[in-house]
Order: sequence, then C-alpha cells, then structure tokens
Amino acid sequence: MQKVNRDVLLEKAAAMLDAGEVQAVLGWGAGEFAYDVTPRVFETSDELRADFVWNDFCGANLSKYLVSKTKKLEGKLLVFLKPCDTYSFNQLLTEHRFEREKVYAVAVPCEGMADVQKLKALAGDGISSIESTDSGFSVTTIYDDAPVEVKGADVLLEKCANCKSRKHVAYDELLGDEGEVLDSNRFDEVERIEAMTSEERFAFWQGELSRCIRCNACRDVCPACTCEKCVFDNPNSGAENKAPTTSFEEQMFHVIRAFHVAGRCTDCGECSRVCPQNIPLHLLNRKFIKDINTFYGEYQAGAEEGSRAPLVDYTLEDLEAEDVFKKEAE
Amino acid sequence: MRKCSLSKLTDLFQKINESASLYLPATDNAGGAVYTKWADGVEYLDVLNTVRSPKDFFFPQSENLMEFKLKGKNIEILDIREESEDFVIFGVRACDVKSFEVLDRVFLSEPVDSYYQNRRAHAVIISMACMRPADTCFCTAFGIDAAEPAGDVSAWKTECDLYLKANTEKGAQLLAKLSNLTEECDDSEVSPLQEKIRNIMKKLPLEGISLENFGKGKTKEYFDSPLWTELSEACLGCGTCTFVCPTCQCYDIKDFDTGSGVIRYRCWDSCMYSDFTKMAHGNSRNTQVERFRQRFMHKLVYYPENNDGLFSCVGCGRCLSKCPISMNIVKVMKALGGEKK
Amino acid sequence: MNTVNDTLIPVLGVITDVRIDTPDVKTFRVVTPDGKKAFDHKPGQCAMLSIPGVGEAMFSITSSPTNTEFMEFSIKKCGCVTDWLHQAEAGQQITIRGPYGRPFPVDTEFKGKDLLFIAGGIGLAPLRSVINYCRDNRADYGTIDIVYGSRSMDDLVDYKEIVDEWTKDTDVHVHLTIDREQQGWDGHVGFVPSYVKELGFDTNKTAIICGPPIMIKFTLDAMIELGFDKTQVYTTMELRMKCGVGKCGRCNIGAKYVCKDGPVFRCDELDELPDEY
Amino acid sequence: MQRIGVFVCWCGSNIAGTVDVQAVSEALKTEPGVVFFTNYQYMCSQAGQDIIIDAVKEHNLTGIVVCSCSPRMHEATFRKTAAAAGLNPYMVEIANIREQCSWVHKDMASGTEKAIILGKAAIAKVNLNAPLTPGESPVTKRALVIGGGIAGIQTALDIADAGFPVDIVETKPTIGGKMAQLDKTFPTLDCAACILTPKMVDVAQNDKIRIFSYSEVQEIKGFVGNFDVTIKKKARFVKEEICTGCGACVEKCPMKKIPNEFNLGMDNRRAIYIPFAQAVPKVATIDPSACNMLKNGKCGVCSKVCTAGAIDYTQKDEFINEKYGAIVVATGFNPISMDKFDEYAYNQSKDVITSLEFERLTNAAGPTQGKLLRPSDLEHPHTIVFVQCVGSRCAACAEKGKEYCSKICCMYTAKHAMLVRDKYPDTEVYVFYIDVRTPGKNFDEFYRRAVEEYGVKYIKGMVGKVTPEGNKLKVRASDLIAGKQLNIDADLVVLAVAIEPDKSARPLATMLTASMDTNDFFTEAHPKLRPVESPTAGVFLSGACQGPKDIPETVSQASAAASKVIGLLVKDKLKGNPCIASANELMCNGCSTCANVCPYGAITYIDKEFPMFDRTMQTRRVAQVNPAVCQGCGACTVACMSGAMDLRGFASSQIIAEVDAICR
Amino acid sequence: MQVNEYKPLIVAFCCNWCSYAGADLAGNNRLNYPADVKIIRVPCSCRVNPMFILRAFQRGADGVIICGCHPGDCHYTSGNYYTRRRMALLFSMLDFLGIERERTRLEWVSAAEGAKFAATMNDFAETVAALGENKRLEDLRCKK
Repeated sequence: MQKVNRDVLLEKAAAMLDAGEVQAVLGWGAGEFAYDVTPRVFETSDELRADFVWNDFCGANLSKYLVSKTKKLEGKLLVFLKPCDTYSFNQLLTEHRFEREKVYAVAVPCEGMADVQKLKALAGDGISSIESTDSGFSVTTIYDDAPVEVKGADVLLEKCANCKSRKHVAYDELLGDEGEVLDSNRFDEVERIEAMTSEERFAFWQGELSRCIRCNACRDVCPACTCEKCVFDNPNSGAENKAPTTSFEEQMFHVIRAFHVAGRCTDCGECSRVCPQNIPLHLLNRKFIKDINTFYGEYQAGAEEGSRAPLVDYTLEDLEAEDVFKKEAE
Repeated sequence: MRKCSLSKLTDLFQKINESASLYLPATDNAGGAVYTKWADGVEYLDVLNTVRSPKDFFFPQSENLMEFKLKGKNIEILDIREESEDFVIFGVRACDVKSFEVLDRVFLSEPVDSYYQNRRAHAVIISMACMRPADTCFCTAFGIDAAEPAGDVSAWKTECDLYLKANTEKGAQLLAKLSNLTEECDDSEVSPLQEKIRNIMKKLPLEGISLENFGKGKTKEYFDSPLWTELSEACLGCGTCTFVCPTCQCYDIKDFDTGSGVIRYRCWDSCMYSDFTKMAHGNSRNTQVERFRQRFMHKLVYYPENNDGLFSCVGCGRCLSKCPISMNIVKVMKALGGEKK
Repeated sequence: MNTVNDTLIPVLGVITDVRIDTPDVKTFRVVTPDGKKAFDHKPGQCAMLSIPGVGEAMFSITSSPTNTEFMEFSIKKCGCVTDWLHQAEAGQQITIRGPYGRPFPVDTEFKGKDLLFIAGGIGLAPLRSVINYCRDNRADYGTIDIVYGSRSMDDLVDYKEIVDEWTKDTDVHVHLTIDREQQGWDGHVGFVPSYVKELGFDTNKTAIICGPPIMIKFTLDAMIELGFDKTQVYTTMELRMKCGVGKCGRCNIGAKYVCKDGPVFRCDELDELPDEY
Repeated sequence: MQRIGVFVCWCGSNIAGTVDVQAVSEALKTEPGVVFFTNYQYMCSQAGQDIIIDAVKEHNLTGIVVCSCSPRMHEATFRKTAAAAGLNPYMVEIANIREQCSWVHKDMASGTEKAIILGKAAIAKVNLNAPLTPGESPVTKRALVIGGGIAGIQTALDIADAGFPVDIVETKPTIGGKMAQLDKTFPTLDCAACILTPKMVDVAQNDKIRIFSYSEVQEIKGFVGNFDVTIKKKARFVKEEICTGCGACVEKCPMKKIPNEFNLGMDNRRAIYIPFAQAVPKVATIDPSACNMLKNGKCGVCSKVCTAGAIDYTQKDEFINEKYGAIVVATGFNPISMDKFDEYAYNQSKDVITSLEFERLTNAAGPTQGKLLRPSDLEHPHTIVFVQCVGSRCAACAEKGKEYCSKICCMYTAKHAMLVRDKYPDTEVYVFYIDVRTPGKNFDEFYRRAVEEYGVKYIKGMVGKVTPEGNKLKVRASDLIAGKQLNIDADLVVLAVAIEPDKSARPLATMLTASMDTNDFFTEAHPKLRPVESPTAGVFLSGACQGPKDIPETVSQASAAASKVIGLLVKDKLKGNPCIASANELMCNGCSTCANVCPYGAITYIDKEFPMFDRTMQTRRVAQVNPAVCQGCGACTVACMSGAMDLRGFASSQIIAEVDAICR
Repeated sequence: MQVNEYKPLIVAFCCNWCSYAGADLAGNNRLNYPADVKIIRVPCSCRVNPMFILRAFQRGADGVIICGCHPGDCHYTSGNYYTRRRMALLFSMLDFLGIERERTRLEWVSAAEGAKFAATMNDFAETVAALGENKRLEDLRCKK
C-alpha cells in the first residue's frame, strides 16, 4: 500500500546517522509478526538496517516521543512523520514541548495504515504471514494454505479511513510527493450521535464507556497529554482516580480528558487506535473539534505552529452558552 | 465424560443457570467478547479470548472492602462483606484457567484474602479447549495443554457436540445436575480433537519460545542487562498490559469520602505506573526502565522463585494484541534469550 | 462471612496520649476503645494506622512487646497521614491493623550477644522497641551500646527516656551525638558514621542500624572498616512497606518482599538482592 | 486541619428572624476542625468582634468562620478582627446567611437548613485556608484625570493642591466641558462662565497640572499604583507652545461654514478655530476634515497670517507614555440623541430645541448674543413650551429613552422658564412635567418662585405630539389634573432631554477593567459607602460618568475623588491582594496556555533546573506569576490542564471542599 | 410515613464582582428564590473549572449554574469571555453524552440585577425540579 519504499527512508536515515548529522533516529522497529511494529530509537545504521520498518502497520504517531527523547540527546534526532503526525508535531512545538533545533523532521507520505483487528476479522486468526500488495494484503494463516486477499481500504485504521489531510504541515525534508488537505467525513459519526435523542445518546455512551478499564493508554499515547503530572494521577487535584469505579468516574475521566485537549487535539486518532476496549474515544475529541468549528470558525490544531487555541481565545461576539443548542440545530 | 448436542446448548445454559448464575463469553458490541451473565438471548461467543481476562470474577477491578462512619473523634468500622453467590464460568480457556492458580498463590497464601477466597470458593469453572489458537498464543511454553484445559469441568466443542468432563468434586456435582441434558460417552471421543489441537499448537509462530533460561535464581543474570533500556524505550507507561493480563494482581487500597462516610476500596493498580512505588521512603522505581523490568522480572523470575517454579504468565497473548506500541513479554523473552536452540 | 477476619479490616484504636518529641516528631500512645493493647507484636514489627478518608500508613511499633498495656508510635510529620496525626488530640479514634513483618531475631541470633544499636534521627523509632525489649530481658543479652545521633539536640527522639532510663542502666552505654555545635550541648558533635569509627567497637557485637539511607550506607562502611562482617549487622526497611501483606506488588526488591521477608534484613541478605533500594 | 471557631450572627432580627441561629451554631459544632462555636446579636459590633478575639486566644483558634452578612459587607471587618487577635487575616471565611439566606427565604426551616449548609461549606473551605501575606508594590505619585469638565477640573485642582502632579486628558480642544456651555446656574442664577473660567485659568496656571487637550487615552496597562498609560495627542496642526491664541488665523480662514460644536451647530466656525474666548489652552486648532490646506494642499492662509509661526500642517498624532498611581474618570455626559423621538419634531423644525441649545440661545456669548430669538426666523418667541422627561424615566420595555431620571432637568427647566419670564414678561411659558423633583438646598424654593413669582404655567401631563404648521408649532398635550387635552400654538419648544454617559466611557471602562451598569454609567465600589471609587483598585469616579448630577454634586464628588486619590498617592507602597495565582513548578510543563489567557500579562516563563531522582539536573520551562501584576481572576487555573496553576484563597481544593460540603 | 417533596439541589457559582453582588442585591431587596440554591463565591466565572461542575453532579447536585458579569463588564476584562467558550463547549459535550442539557446553565447577572438573579434562580430551580433527580451523572457511592 505505501508508495514510498522502506529503503528510501532507511537510506536517508542511515546516511544522516553515518554522516553524524543526527545522533539518533526515531522510527518504527520490526516485531515478532508483520504487524506488531514498535516505535524505536536507532543509534547506528546497522541497527537501522536490521530492524527498521516502514510498512502498513506504522500507525503509531512518533511525535510525542520527541518530548522525552530529545531531552536525552545532545545532538539531533531524526524523526519520521506521517502527515497526521506533523500536526501533532506543530502542536507540541506551539506548547514548547521540545526544542525544534534538536529535531530533523523527515516527512513521509502515507497511504493509510492498517488496523490489525480488522485484518484479523477478515483474514482469520493464526496469521503466519502478511504480504503487502498494491491494493491491500495477502494474508496466510496456519489454518489454510491458500492466502486470503484483503483490500487495504477495508482494513484501514479509523483515523486513516477518515483521514483529514495527506499534507505535511511541518518538516525539514519531504520524501516523495506532497499530498492535499482532504474533505473527510470525519464528523459523520458525531452527527449521527447528535441526531439521537438524549436518552439514546446516554445509552450509547454508557455502553461504550462502561467497557473502559482505565488503563490510561488513550491518555498516555496522546500527543496533547504531556502534563508533568496528570490531574487523574494527582492526589491533590480532587480528581485522582485509578479505576472506573462507577459510571460517573468513567464519564468524568473521558469528559475531562477530552476537555483538556479541546482546541489542542489534532485528531491524530491515536486514542482510539490504542484503546484495548475499542471505545470510540475520537468521537469525544471530534465533538469538540466540530463544535469549535461551528461556534468559533474553522480551526485545525497543529495546522500552524504558534496558532492560538480556541479555548485561550475569544471574540466579543462569541456565541452565548444558551445558544449552543440553537446553533447546533441549524 | 458427558456429551451434549449443541442444539441443546441453550437448555444446558438454562439448567446451569437454575442453580447458580452462569457467566459466559458474549459479544461486547465492539468486536470483542466479554464475560456476560447469561440470560435468555445471550449467546455464547466461541472466540478465543475475552478482552478482559476472567480474573475479574475473583479480583474485580474495584471492590469496596469496608466502610467507615465518622462522628467527631469517633470512628465506626462497618464490615460490608457479603457471602458470595454460587456462580459458574463457562468457556474459560486453558491459559486463563491456569491463571487462577497463579492468583491463588498470591491471594490464598497467608494471610488469606477473604474477599478473593469468598468468590473463589463459590465458583465452578467450565473450561474450553481451543480449537483455533491464534498467532499470539504461546501457552504451550508454560506447559499448558490447550487440548486438555483444567478447571472443575473441561469442555470440548465440535461442530455439533459439546463434551464435558468433570475434574473436581464441584465439577462432578455440576455435571450430575446436567445429566438429563447430556449423555455418557467415552473419553476417547475427544482424542482426535485433542490431536488436532496439539498439531495446530506446533504450527503456531510462537511455538519456539522456551522458558529454560528463566525462573528461580535468574535475578542476577537479567537484572542489570543493558537490554532493558532498549526494550522499554517505547513503553508509554500505561496499564494496558497489566489490566488485560490474567495474572497481574497489583492493587491499591484507597479511601473515598462519600460525604456521609468513607468507603475503603481496592482497585487494580499497575507496576507500569510512575507513582506505583511512591511510598514513605520515596519512589523505588523511578524510571520506566525499572518499572518495565519489574513487570517482566516478576513474571519470569521473581514469581517462579517464590512459587516453586510456576511462572506468572500463561501465554494467553492478550498483551501481544493490546499493547499500544506492541512491546510484550514475547519480545522481552526472545531478547533475553528465551528461544529454543 | 463476617465471622472470618480479614487482615485488611482494621480494628479501632484510640490515641490516649500525644507526646511532643521534637519539632516534627510526636509519639502517640494507642489502645483499643476498651483500653487494651490492640494486638501483641515482636520487636521490629509494624502496624498499619489509618484515618478513614485520609489514608493508611505503615509505622514501626516503637513500644516494647514487654509493654502489655498499650502501643506507642513515634511519627515524623512528612505526608498526609502523618500531618493529620500531628494535629490529632488525645481521644481521637484511628484504625489499626497488624502486626506486620519479620521481627528482629531477639530470641535467636541476638540471644547472648553484645548488642550495638546505631540510629540516626527518627531511625531510633524502630530500634526503641528492640532496645527496651532487650533491657526488659536483660539477662538474655550481653552489653548494650547505643549510638544515637541527630541534627540537633532538639531533634533527638525519646531524649527524656534515654537520659532518665537508658543511661541509668548498668551495662547500657549510650553515646549521643549531634551534627553541629549547639549551645547547651556538652556531648559529642559529629555525624554518626564517624562517631562509630571514633568509638571503635569490638567486632564481636551484633549491630542494628536504622536511619536515613545515606547514614546507613556510611555507617555500614565504617563498621566494615572496623572489621565487622555484614552478617553481624541488621537493619530495617519498614518505609518500603505498603499493604503489609505482600500482595499489592510494591515492596519487592527482586524476589524478596519487604512486607513478608522483611522489613528486618541482615545486611548480607541485602547484598543478595538486586540494587533497587 | 484547623482549629476553627464558628461565630453565628443574628444581625438583630435580620438573620435571626428567618434562621434559627442557635440551631445553626449547634449543627456546626461537630464539623471537622470546629473547636468553638457561639452566636451573638451583632458579630460586627465591637462587642461581637471582642468575642472573636477572646475565642481565638482562649481556644488557640487557627481559623474563623463567621456566619453573617455578605462578605462584600464585612469580610474586611472580620479580617481586621482576626489580625487584631493575632491571626492571619486570610484565615477568615464568611458564610453569607443574610443576603443569600435569611433575606431571600421565608420559612425558618429551610432558611436554617440552608444556613447550616453554607456554614459547613465555609468550614470546609477554612480548613484548607493558608495564611496569606500581601505583596507590596510601589506607588507612582502622579494622577491621571480623564475628562476636563468641571468634575475633572475640580479633581485635578484638589490633587495638585495636595502637591501631586496631575495630568488632564480632554478630547476637546479646550477644557471646560458642559458647564462652559451653560448660561446661568440654578438655584443661585450666577453666570456659569463667571464661576468656571477662573477655575480653568487656575488649572492652566498650576505647575502641577498638565493639560492634554484634544487628546485621548489610547491604552491602559498595569494596576493600582502602577498604571502605564498611553495618551494620544491628536494633531491640531498648531504648535501649542507657540500659539498665543491671538485669533488672527481664525479671522482670516476662508472656510467659514463649519457648524460650531460649541454652539451645538446653531452657528458656524472656521476650519481653524478656538472653541470660545476663554478656552484653556487658548490655542487654535485646525479641523482636518474642513481645512483645504490639509485636504488638498490649497490655501495656507493661516500659516501666512500667524506671526508666531505656530501653524504646522505636518503635525502628526503624538503618543505620550506616562505612569500614574491613580486614574480618575470624569468623562461626563451628553444629551441623548433625539432621532428616535419623532413625536417632538426635533428633526423637522429648527424651533424644537434641546435645553442645552436653549442655554446657548440665552448665553451672551451664544449665536444670538444672548437675545432669545427662535432659530428658524430669528423672531422673538411669544409662546414657549418646555417638555420635561424627554427620554428619561421611560418604561423598562420602551425601545427608546432611559429608565432612569436624569435628575437635573426639573431644576434647569425651572431656571429657563424663570429667566424667560424675567427678561421677556410678554412671553407665555408652559412647562409639561410628570413630576417636579426638587430635593436639594434651595431647590424647591427656586421652583416655587418660578411658579408663584414668575407665573410659569406648570402643567402635569405629557406632550403627545408637536407638529410644525406654518411658523407655529402645534403642541398637543394632556393636562392630567384638569383632565383635558390641550392644543397650544407655540413658537418654541424646548426639550429637557435625558442625559447619558459619554460614548467614550465604555471603551475606557474596558481598558480600565472597571465595571459599568447597563446604562454605561460607571459602577461604584459600593453604592453608599464607596461612591467615588470604582471596584477596580486605583480607579476613581468623578461627576456624571457615575450617574446624572448637577454642578454642586459633581464638584463635591470631584473633591471626594481627589481626596481618595491623595490618600492613595501619599502612600509609598501598596499592599497587594494576596489572593493571586501561583504555579507549582514541579507540575508545570511550560506549555504557555496560562499566559495566553492572562489579561494582565502577569505570567512569564523561565528555564529552571530541577534535580532528578538520579541526582542529575533537568532544565524545564516553567511559569512564573508576577504577584504585583496578577489580579487573581483565576482564568489561568482552568486553562492549566495539569492543575499546576492554582489560586490562593480560591484554591481548587477549597472550591471542591465547598462543593462537597454543599452537596453532602 | 412522611412523603418528602422532591427538592433539587442547585449549586451556583457566582463571580465576586457582579453576580455575587447581584445575589446580595436580591437579598437587599428581599427577592425570594428557593433555598435549594447554594452559592459558591469565586473571583470570576473563569475560575470555574469544569471539574468543579462534574464534582457537584457527582456529589448529588441536580443542577449547576454559573453566573458571571455581562460580556464586556468582567472585572478582569476577559474572564467571562473564556467562561463563555469553556461552558459552551462543556455544556455541548455533556449534552452529547446524553446528560440533560437543562441541568447546566450560564447566566450573566450584574451587580445591579438583583431581580434578574432571583428570577434566574427561580426559573432554573423550576426547570431542574421538572427534570427530577440527576440520574445520569451521579455517583452511586454518594447516594444518601
């Protein structure tokens, strides 16, 4: 599926490492199977050649790692960024989360990343090999000698199926061709829920949130969640909580989590990707994004470095809270 | 061994449910399975594994331990424990059944945890042999036979029949209640099935994992390994692996002020969390490397050291499929030299 | 169900007396509401005190097991629970569970030995129980030396008891020191490790050290310099106990659980553990 | 936890009438931390305060909860009490059981229950209070007066008198304001110019006072004691320091048909002009919208005739930056627009005029040199109808006009009517009124003289419609006392138009962060007890910007404001509000979100080194709050995701404790 | 058995400069509103953290109202503008989650609007009472 070959990325990174232009490379490392790719810092070109991967399972957004990894290095860190990752990159820069000078950002075009769960649902469990083809995958399982052909479009990660932009908004160097900002249907699902009655919405979210196990994966993977200490971990915050003890705690955590990233969330979709319980967390973030767009004008967090987030801004003519629902009805 | 046509499965569930609440894997409406209290209309979902492990039955994510009422300088302690009801868990995979043994050694060792014991004593476990193990399965490494799952009753499911075999007194009692719905058959009827399963197990991609290099006395060998830094590099420090893990049992005890009293409750905690070991003396595991090492050392070295060589991992593969960054015990074992030569 | 006691369910305790030891240490006397000692314990064991809504915390029982009337806890103000306790007054109820941990081997290894207690600051609290136990069973032990140091005169815990009782015992030798010169102090000035070296004890003694980690480290070095073997030195790590029952998953150092295998360790045992403390 | 004393006030029967104070104090005694409780008739009285002081000493109290009236009333009182007892003043919390309980609830049961809950909330909060010490900041010993009318003039003179430098900023080319346009003043009938112009001269000659005429306030930053103000001195194209005010340029200016604002457009001025003879500063100003030289470079006459060489066509707006310790707002008033009042035909007939225009018509320096001639044909009017309450005292729902009474109209209308009858006894004068309001020294006597001695016809009733017909104005009105409709053929109709705050007031209020009421009058810090101060520290109110006022009232308020300013400027240091934000550096990640919402720019960032667990140091960017600049709004505390930013006195934990106590 | 009439619990966050003063004025003018309304004083409406609102619901509040200065009148210039955005988004989100939108409200009440304060509280209390108990955002542990 991916148009840019692994070797293009590899040679770029290896050359810069060997030339001493960067001290390390932040990329994706090979796993046990074709699909279990782990973000990894490579320090030598030998390591890169052995373990670096760029395939259809590199969904992980590497930008958040820059916060901690740049602190540990004296020199520069080369990072590979997909289009959506560059939005997070900008947003982190806006919030002074790492030093721009310490990063060499290499933009990589992306054709969308695959969701292993969807793939397994179509191809079956017991996967022994996955071959990427032009249109998707050829999957072999231990249960069948013949490979199963799966269309790439059918197994895209949610965030890729509703990709907002194939354009990189920040980089030092671009490999391959630049893409466009897309007209996505990413708010369709939000609208579907908005169209429900209040009771239906409540039931819908109770169903979803009740699965939450408060593993904090959504928070810990989120590039907008970079607090030194999260309110939910801080015994003095009044919100500390370790378990979804009651349905209130589930709602509290997810409302506040989404609120804290409102106006800052770039819609990178990592929260939903990593949720072990498949809770559509992106819908909460997108609800805020949609509302912000409707109430205060289009705003895409991370599109521009240094832009003023909607919640730290205002106009004298802003919508009154009581008019929120009238506006939505329009 | 007893046998029951799958067409009578609902009747079977009905019958079990008459004397004790029955729980079985059913859809979670999000592509996964969750243990659900059976009622008419709840369908058994023959998936390999539930997203959450069945440890919830005995060690729930949060449980109230006791209550306090405060008045001026006085405190009243309320013991809110109640005798658990009898219940039956159906469809527990061999790996998960093994996990109960791991948990038992923690909670039933002195001083016994009465909360856990209470629920454990009232449960009957019907296990289920795995007909379609996944690529993430590696239970064989821990000596678990997916073709012969333990539990009070072992079960096998074919296209048309369900086979049940009692392994314990509790199991036998349960099967006795079901005698009208089942017929006696010979143990050998499931042998071809078992054969098939064992053959599949050999073909699994993780078949090559070996535990030879782990267990008692290996602390010094691995503790200072430079590999931990690299392995833990991408770890987010979230609790996903620990919360989906059937054997992880770290907990925290916290107080909740309800306004009219204080509830002391216990909830899952995770050794991956940065504040987990923050205690009176400070924090003994300050970095993610140390926390990451703790988790795997515990499963592969410390636990076996204290528990006669029993590992605190059952190879269910949940962490393999759920880790946000795909780092897991298999990668750790292989990196540390846990592959068959 | 309610007939089975669970170790996590505490019993009620009443603070009957609060003694101000130092500016940040108070000693609390605790009994059950009917005036009895909550439970028996051995020297070096701990108890979990809690104030519902504030939290639980583990403390060394500082009174001697030979005291059958009440328990005492010397507590330094350093967190939620201790802050709360420090403002509590006599009559306040708290909850208590225990005893937890492996005690000092007073009835085995210590028997008949000359004992050397070395404490720094609040580190005296866990040792007080042992010292008094040994004093009360004086015949079972050889000479007792106590080296105790603190930042200043005002920071010496149990000063009154030390002066009024310990120093008056025959065969109990108390060596006090403070970190810096202070008006009204005519005793030794200097840090504990160097004082230990200065005092130059016989290497046939069994030593028990407790204090801040850095003090323990340097004292241990000093002892070894004096010719002591690590097998002769004991310490306690009760600050690393959390749930008390070895199940919550925090207190382990390698495969050892401080709650169950400790908190009392012989220093050579610690050497066997990975460096995570 | 604190050792808390709870003091429940009866406030006579104000609280005790609806709240069982005994029950309240009993119910609160078992709350955590409470070691003393009592109730008393008047806690705010000396005896009441003594109870508190004694209790603090006797019971070693560390926190005080007073269940009484609004903290806006007596929080300061009880803080002083606490201080007197040796306690930090910020260890006091007030439960408002009067304004927000006993006065709004009727029955004892619910009032008492609520009072107990409010008390619990206050106890929960005070348990988490920490002693606070106000920071100190220096005071710039200079005052700014915005507006150069009689209010501003009086304030400036009084402040200067005390020895402090004062700057006056006036948008018009001259100071003097509305009073300079008046003819006579009630009730003494002395000439306005005769009493005002000497004061204007005093201002000009006072070396402590600088006048920025033809100027506007552009930007205000800072806070009490340390305002940083940018003043825009608009280009008048005349060098102020050189111009002698001789008037030669005015005389020669060919642009003659510019409506003269000073005479409310009833005559004309030139493109270069001096508003009136006694203007201060007496310097010419070129109206750039009218001057040919400025518009197209053709003319230059004034420059040629100016022997002093004061004309400067290239002059630019000038921006002056100055620091002030205090700011006095004296922006005054204007009559409201008559555009919406078609019934009075103001826009149809020149002979329907406002009272202010009437002032100019009767003023010797006015367009008619003081002769009462009607504007349309310069004939002497024989029948004059005065209409009161035009746009004042309108119903709340009315689409036009003001709800309030403009206060000065009754008296000036009586003055006008009396003066007409005095000078022109042949003139018939009618006054239509709703009520005649004359509270004030010698006011009612004055009004009665108009009726009784001068024969002014006062008719209680409203004018329904004025219709111009030929050279007459048909006035249809009702006489409410006689109960009949009246039709009067008038020659002149004078409208006592409502007055409203000057339009510049609202943007100014925004700059000052001072609050306004719905009518754009500045709000005073307390309507009774602090009538000349704005709630914003360091901002004072003088004259009609705070509400409609006549001259004596304005002058007394002006002096009062001056005395408040002097009281502030004599201090060398100001104690700040200690209830300010502060960042927990251990939790701050330096994301700048808080700085983005701070209205005062109080938050900056520094790179700071923090020791790590492995004894290395890590540099992190962290927020720092300037305690002298922070005003304690708390916007940053909510913007901060991690909760690193908190507000002293209103900490999150305290508010949560209040929520919990209320919801318990 | 005594039948208890359902009384909603309403938490009102009032800014110190306008709305709290407005509430005081309502008191001065003896304008009635239900005793179910309990006011918490905050320096500015922008001090109200969404967490406080959720906390109130958790602990048993049936309605939460935030009152601040009218736009343009904020004592701190801009606090209420931030409040307006925050609350608009929060309220919309709560509605999205299926929480009754009538349970939360943001009102501008000036120091001069005692009557408006009382009228607002009467109206809000009535609206919340009509909704009945807060069931969707409650914490069962805090049930009395």
